[in-house]
Amino acid sequence: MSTASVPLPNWITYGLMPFLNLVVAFLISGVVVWFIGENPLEAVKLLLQGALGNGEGIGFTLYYATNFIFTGLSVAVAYHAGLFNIGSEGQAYVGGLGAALASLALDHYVPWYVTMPFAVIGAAIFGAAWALIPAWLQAKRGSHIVITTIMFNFIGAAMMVYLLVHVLIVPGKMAPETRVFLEGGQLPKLDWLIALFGGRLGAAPFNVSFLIALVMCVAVWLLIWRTKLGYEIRTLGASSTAAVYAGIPYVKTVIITMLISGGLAGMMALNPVLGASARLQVEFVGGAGFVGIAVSLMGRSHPLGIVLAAVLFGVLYQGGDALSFDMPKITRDMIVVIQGLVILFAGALEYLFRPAIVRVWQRFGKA
Amino acid sequence: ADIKPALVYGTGGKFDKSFNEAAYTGAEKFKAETGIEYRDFEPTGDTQGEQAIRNFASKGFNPVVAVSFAWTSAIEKVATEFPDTKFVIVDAVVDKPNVRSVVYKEEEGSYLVGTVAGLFSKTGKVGFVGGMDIPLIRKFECGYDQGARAAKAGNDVFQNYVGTTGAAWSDPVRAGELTKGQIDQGADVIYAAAGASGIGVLQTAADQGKYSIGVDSNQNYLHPGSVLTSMVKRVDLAVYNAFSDAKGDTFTGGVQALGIKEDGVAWAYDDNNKPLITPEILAAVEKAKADIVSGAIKVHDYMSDNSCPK
Amino acid sequence: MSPSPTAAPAIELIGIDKKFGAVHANRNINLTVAKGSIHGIIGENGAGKSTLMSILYGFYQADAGAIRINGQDTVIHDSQAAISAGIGMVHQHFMLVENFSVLENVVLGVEGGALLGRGVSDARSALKRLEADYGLEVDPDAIIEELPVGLQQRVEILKALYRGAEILILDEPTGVLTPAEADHLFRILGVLRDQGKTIVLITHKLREIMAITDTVSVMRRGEMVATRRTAETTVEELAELMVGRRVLLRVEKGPASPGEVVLSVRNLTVKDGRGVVMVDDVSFDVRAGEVVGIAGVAGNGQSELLEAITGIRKPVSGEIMIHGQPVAGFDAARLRALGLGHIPEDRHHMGLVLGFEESENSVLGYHRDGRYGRGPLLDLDACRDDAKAKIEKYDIRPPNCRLKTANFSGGNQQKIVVAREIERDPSLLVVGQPTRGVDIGAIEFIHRRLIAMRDAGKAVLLVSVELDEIRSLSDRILVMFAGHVVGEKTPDTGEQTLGLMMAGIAA
Amino acid sequence: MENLDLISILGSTIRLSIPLIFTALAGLFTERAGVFDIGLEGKMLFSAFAAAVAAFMTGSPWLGLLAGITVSVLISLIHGFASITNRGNQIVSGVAINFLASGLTAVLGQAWFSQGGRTPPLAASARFTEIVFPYAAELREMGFFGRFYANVISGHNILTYLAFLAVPAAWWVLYRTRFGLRLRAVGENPGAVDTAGISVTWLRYRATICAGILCGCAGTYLSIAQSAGFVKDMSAGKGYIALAALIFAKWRPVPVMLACLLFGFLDAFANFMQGKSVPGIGEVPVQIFQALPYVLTCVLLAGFIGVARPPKAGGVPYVKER
Ligand SMILES: Nc1ncnc2c1ncn2[C@@H]1O[C@H](COP(=O)(O)OP(=O)(O)OP(=O)(O)O)[C@@H](O)[C@H]1O
Ligand SMILES: Nc1ncnc2c1ncn2[C@@H]1O[C@H](COP(=O)(O)OP(=O)(O)OP(=O)(O)O)[C@@H](O)[C@H]1O
Ligand SMILES: [Mg+2]
Ligand SMILES: [Mg+2]
Repeated sequence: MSTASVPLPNWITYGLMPFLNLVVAFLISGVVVWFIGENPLEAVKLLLQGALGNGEGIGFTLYYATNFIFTGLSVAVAYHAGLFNIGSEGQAYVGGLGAALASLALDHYVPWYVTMPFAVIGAAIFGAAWALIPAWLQAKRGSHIVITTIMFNFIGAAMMVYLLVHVLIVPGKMAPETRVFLEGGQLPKLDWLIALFGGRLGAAPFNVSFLIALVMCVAVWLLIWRTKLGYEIRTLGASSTAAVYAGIPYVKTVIITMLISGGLAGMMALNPVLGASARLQVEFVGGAGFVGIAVSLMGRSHPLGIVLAAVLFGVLYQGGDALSFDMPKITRDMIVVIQGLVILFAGALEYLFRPAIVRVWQRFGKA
Repeated sequence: ADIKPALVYGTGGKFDKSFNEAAYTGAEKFKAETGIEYRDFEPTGDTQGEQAIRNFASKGFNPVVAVSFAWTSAIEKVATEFPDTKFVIVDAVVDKPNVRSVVYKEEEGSYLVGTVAGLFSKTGKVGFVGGMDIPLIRKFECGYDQGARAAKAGNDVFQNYVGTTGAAWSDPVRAGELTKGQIDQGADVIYAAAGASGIGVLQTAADQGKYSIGVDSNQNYLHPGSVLTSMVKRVDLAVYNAFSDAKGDTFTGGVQALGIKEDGVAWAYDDNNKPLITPEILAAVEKAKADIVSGAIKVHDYMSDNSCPK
Repeated sequence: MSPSPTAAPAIELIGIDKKFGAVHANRNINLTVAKGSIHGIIGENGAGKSTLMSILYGFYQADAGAIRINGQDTVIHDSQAAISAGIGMVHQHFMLVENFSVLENVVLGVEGGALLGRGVSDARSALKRLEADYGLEVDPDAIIEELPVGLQQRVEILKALYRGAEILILDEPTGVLTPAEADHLFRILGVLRDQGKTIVLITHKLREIMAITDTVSVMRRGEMVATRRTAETTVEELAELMVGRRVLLRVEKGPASPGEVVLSVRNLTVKDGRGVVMVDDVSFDVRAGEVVGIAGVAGNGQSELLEAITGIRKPVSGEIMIHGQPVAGFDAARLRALGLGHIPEDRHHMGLVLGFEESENSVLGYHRDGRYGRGPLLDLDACRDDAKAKIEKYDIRPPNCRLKTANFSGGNQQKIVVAREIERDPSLLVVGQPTRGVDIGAIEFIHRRLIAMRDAGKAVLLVSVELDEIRSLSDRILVMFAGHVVGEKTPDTGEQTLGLMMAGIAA
Repeated sequence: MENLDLISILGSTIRLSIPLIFTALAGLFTERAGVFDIGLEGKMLFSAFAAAVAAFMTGSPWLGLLAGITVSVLISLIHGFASITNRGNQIVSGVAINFLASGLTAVLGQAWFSQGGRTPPLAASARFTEIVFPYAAELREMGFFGRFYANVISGHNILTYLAFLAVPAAWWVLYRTRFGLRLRAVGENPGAVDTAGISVTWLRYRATICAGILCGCAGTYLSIAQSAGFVKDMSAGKGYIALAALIFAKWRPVPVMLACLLFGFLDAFANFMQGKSVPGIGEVPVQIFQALPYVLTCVLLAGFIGVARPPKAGGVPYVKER
């Protein structure tokens, strides 16, 4: 008998199964560490210490988490509509342009809190714009959005490099990046927030973007579960034929969803560009868009789950940095390995343990 | 004084047979001579450098040497946060009292290897393959260009760059392809100033039976008989000096511009390339060297006006 | 093995049991089919007919039970085993590779060697032979997706015969056929039987059973409830066995009092997804206070007609008017705003989002309405209160509006749809197959509701392939054949006459 | 453009196209069988690493090739396990493989060799080096065709010729063998294959193994034929370009080769055009050439130049029982 359609309680589906998948991913990562000749337990200790051991570590962890919240939300919103947006990476990259232009234009004249709304809107608009063509191609011409968004990641990267190298670069400087924004173009750090818990933020670039990210979580939650548009998005994702039956306009909904998704991805740029380095650099996204896929999968496309998953990945990133510093044999690429394993087990192999769990559940759980 | 020195490499990796490896050599030499341990770190991405530098500083390491211009703004920031720590940045200038900026007159060293190339070439065509297209690498190219043209009237210089982002430092495939293109156009000596991508240039030249010029470290040994010479940039000295100055309490901030006169740049002449270098070439290079030191030859610095006289 | 009177039965199924998760599709089923006979299997939708035959064909694995072929215990663990046991099956949903040629489809799986050359040319001549033997002509080089369904089915039969099938299973073969095509098929089946082949025919059309089978079995809710010799049973008995109690398909209703025209269709032409004209220049009216039924064999354009009227498919030409307003090309949302209610043919794919809570489904299509939240917001409490009221009124079970819709049974799912569409009090209600796969109690309930709508002065357009349903509910009957409305009749018209019209023979 | 330059660009085109051809053919096999494969990039990278390590350790390019293929097949099997056996999301599985490849090769490379994730340079004997055809040197001086023979036809390594052989071979397998017929069928309608008594699972696994072998060749080419060692992230998006080429070619073998050659040509042309200015336009930024394959593919997908109809069952795990 097939076990696939046996219903399981939510705590198993949303709690136990992701947890088991994570455990396996981490066990295999441990094997890799051991294989390299380091002690996995020691590595875990260093990782957790580096990520959560002090205010600065926590600051970095949350800084990375902020990136992943944005991209995770971006992937999730599209996913609710049944669209697989692999393009968050490129949308975030282009979104950086919008954020940077706002700062470059305003930082001389106004304080940060005046710049911020413009930067947020700029980032969102540019990110959304980068999602528009794949969305349109999907909606009107039926081109598979996975493929087009992959293509647009590359096109976006080429465009951004061109702009940074030829247009935005500061004459005479080596690196292809914009000038450093003045204070009016930066997002202030959240030292006070860490101080509230008795920590010291130190140099960690944990900044106001985090709060924007949390606001976006609430906004996405509201959008998906408390608005008519969200209802339409979910209907489209769950059954495109039912959506037609209900008179939900396919083209419009796909495009709006992707614009929102792209806008969220674009806003991710606020964190590194305005919050951390105070300038637009090449490749500043650094794979956060792809991490967003993992975060969204793990978080089951729910903002709360996304925050948790994003923090987990933040811990991995920051802890991985600390780890590679203290165990030079383990380079930072180890994080990428762990990510890959998490995506594999929590995403592609998410049902690996289901049959076994169902059997156990049927025998003992239902009583 | 008791010191805890630390070294942060550029993104090419410690054993890039070139720039970073030179820094490593300097640190190892210091360790061998003094027995003082040092810590080093190989960032694999741009955001990591700053964290590593800050980590070292906050853990009490002093001096902290960062090789690569990529860490310019990182040093700028961290040096402000840790005013009591001594920093060294190589290949860029940071104007802080506790920072020593070591820059090289690469145009002078490149002029020398350009002279070698210009005289050695049978076809009168020589090539240059740069890594990332930035003014610093243009500076190499420009010196090389001047040397090659001065060596023999009518010499032609081709130039290519691997890319415009950090990835350009580690793309030997594209570098090799660009080299092949230059060889197809008739070049028989190609100068690589491309970090780890340069490996591809040297490899391709060797595969094609042509000649190459290495950079930063002495790379003559990589393909003996094919690597004509190397433009040696004494990054090892910068590291070594930083460590020993700190140890001897003689560390000073400010800019050090090292040229041929200061032994900061040179051309490599050793057993590996001895058979290739004719006495005429040897003489011409030594003369050029003397002329540069004496000021009789003024090699134009691309970065002074962002242009190269052609 | 030549057939002899004492020969072992061709098929014996012993204690077959199969569950799909929570659904018990086959319960301890026993079945015997004699060699050289045509055996019919009937049963309502979801009774488990396809499942049983797919187990025989090795497509599914039974959880328990044994299979005996020609008296021999046979383990059928995959379709390969079934094929070597001489079993062939024409599936309800064709198993053809659409962009392959007929020939490629026929040889798939029996290529006769690692390379294609020889096997394919052998197959070509074999096809010629089969064509001659059974009158199954089809161009071997035609691409499947360019063939009409009737020919596609022929390819499926050829596939089975080419594999040397002695036992041929046909799962609802006539659902997609015109009566003429169905007749042709039955003639072929007759020829096959006369040559000693054993045929199992699944259908829910009792008339077909009576016409062609030797024996017949009835399935209900996963169980095999009876087997009869066709000659010794009647349509009435079979119908009763199928649904489990005496069928009372007459609905009490008074005479209609039609008012003004609500829906007016003029010269409507509609193409399906493949670009084939399915509705061709159709015109008719539906008035307030009457039920207009559209009868026809499935696939004669009724679905496309419904889809065009309800805004799911854009018509190619012609006009649709509701209360005199032209609405062709409007989407479903705009049509709803004009007072159109729509109970779709396919509740699983259209009428409901199975993954949603019941309360969410009870506003589907009306979610933009102000009563479910101000402005862009969706008021979940309002939705749930609304759902609870409907659950009460329509006796939807279990009465839990937070339960996932997938967990409701088919009949209750249909009630959710019916409640939603009727409670909005539309002036025009378009209904497709309202009782497909629904139990008898729910059928009566739904039928009464539809009549109540009519009596309240609403216009009702009903499409159903169940002639009985059409005849008992409608005030006027339009018969569709090959995309045309071939005639209008009153509900007391004889089944015979309607059947001929549906076959395109009489007008 | 002079003839000489054209020859040079064409030679470069060939070299740059080879990994694309192998990889796109790999994608052809899996996607034709109904399994989406955006993990091509990762497989190529894994095999490049394995080939370089093995060639370095053993000194034999053939053992390098074997290692490259073995590892790539293993990764393919992981993809198969996730997407065929476990019916997981094929896109997600591909993304995971790409992450794993990029991370694991760098981690192991650095741990084993401490060269910034690179493997040590390989000696010529541990690599696939150029094969010079008879009379190439003589013909080189004999006009355009001589040069074409010497620089474009001759002078490549064995894997290059293998790639060009793989194209008709793939065509032949797909259209002239039983395996190919079944493979194409399973990508369109797995039910048809299943009811014909053929195991959908095993068939799809075999398709992914084919892809593994081809990706293994691609990776091996990168690290021990085109270059003399592995470099971190050396696949540099070629897997995605190959995917684009596959779509551009509408999942057909010979057009796949042509699309790969086109994209290779764009790359070679971009290298050639570097620093040269086009009359009337000025210097064309290399980024234009870099983006062009992706732009072209999107234009194709938009249906402006023909329609790319993907295999119907592509991306959908075969579910018989819910
Ligand atoms: N692959 C499957 N996975 C899960 N459930 C299934 C599957 N196939 C059928 N079922 C369920 O098993 C039951 C019997 O289905 P089956 O298709 O055998 O019915 P049927 O008698 O052929 O009906 P119909 O007349 O509609 O074809 C139904 O409840 C159906 O939903
Ligand atoms: N897809 C599904 N997912 C989960 N549970 C299901 C699914 N389909 C059916 N069920 C469960 O199986 C039970 C039987 O469903 P089924 O549709 O066969 O009911 P039924 O006996 O035909 O009822 P009705 O007469 O109302 O149609 C349902 O009550 C439901 O709980
Ligand atoms: Mg059925
Ligand atoms: Mg039912």
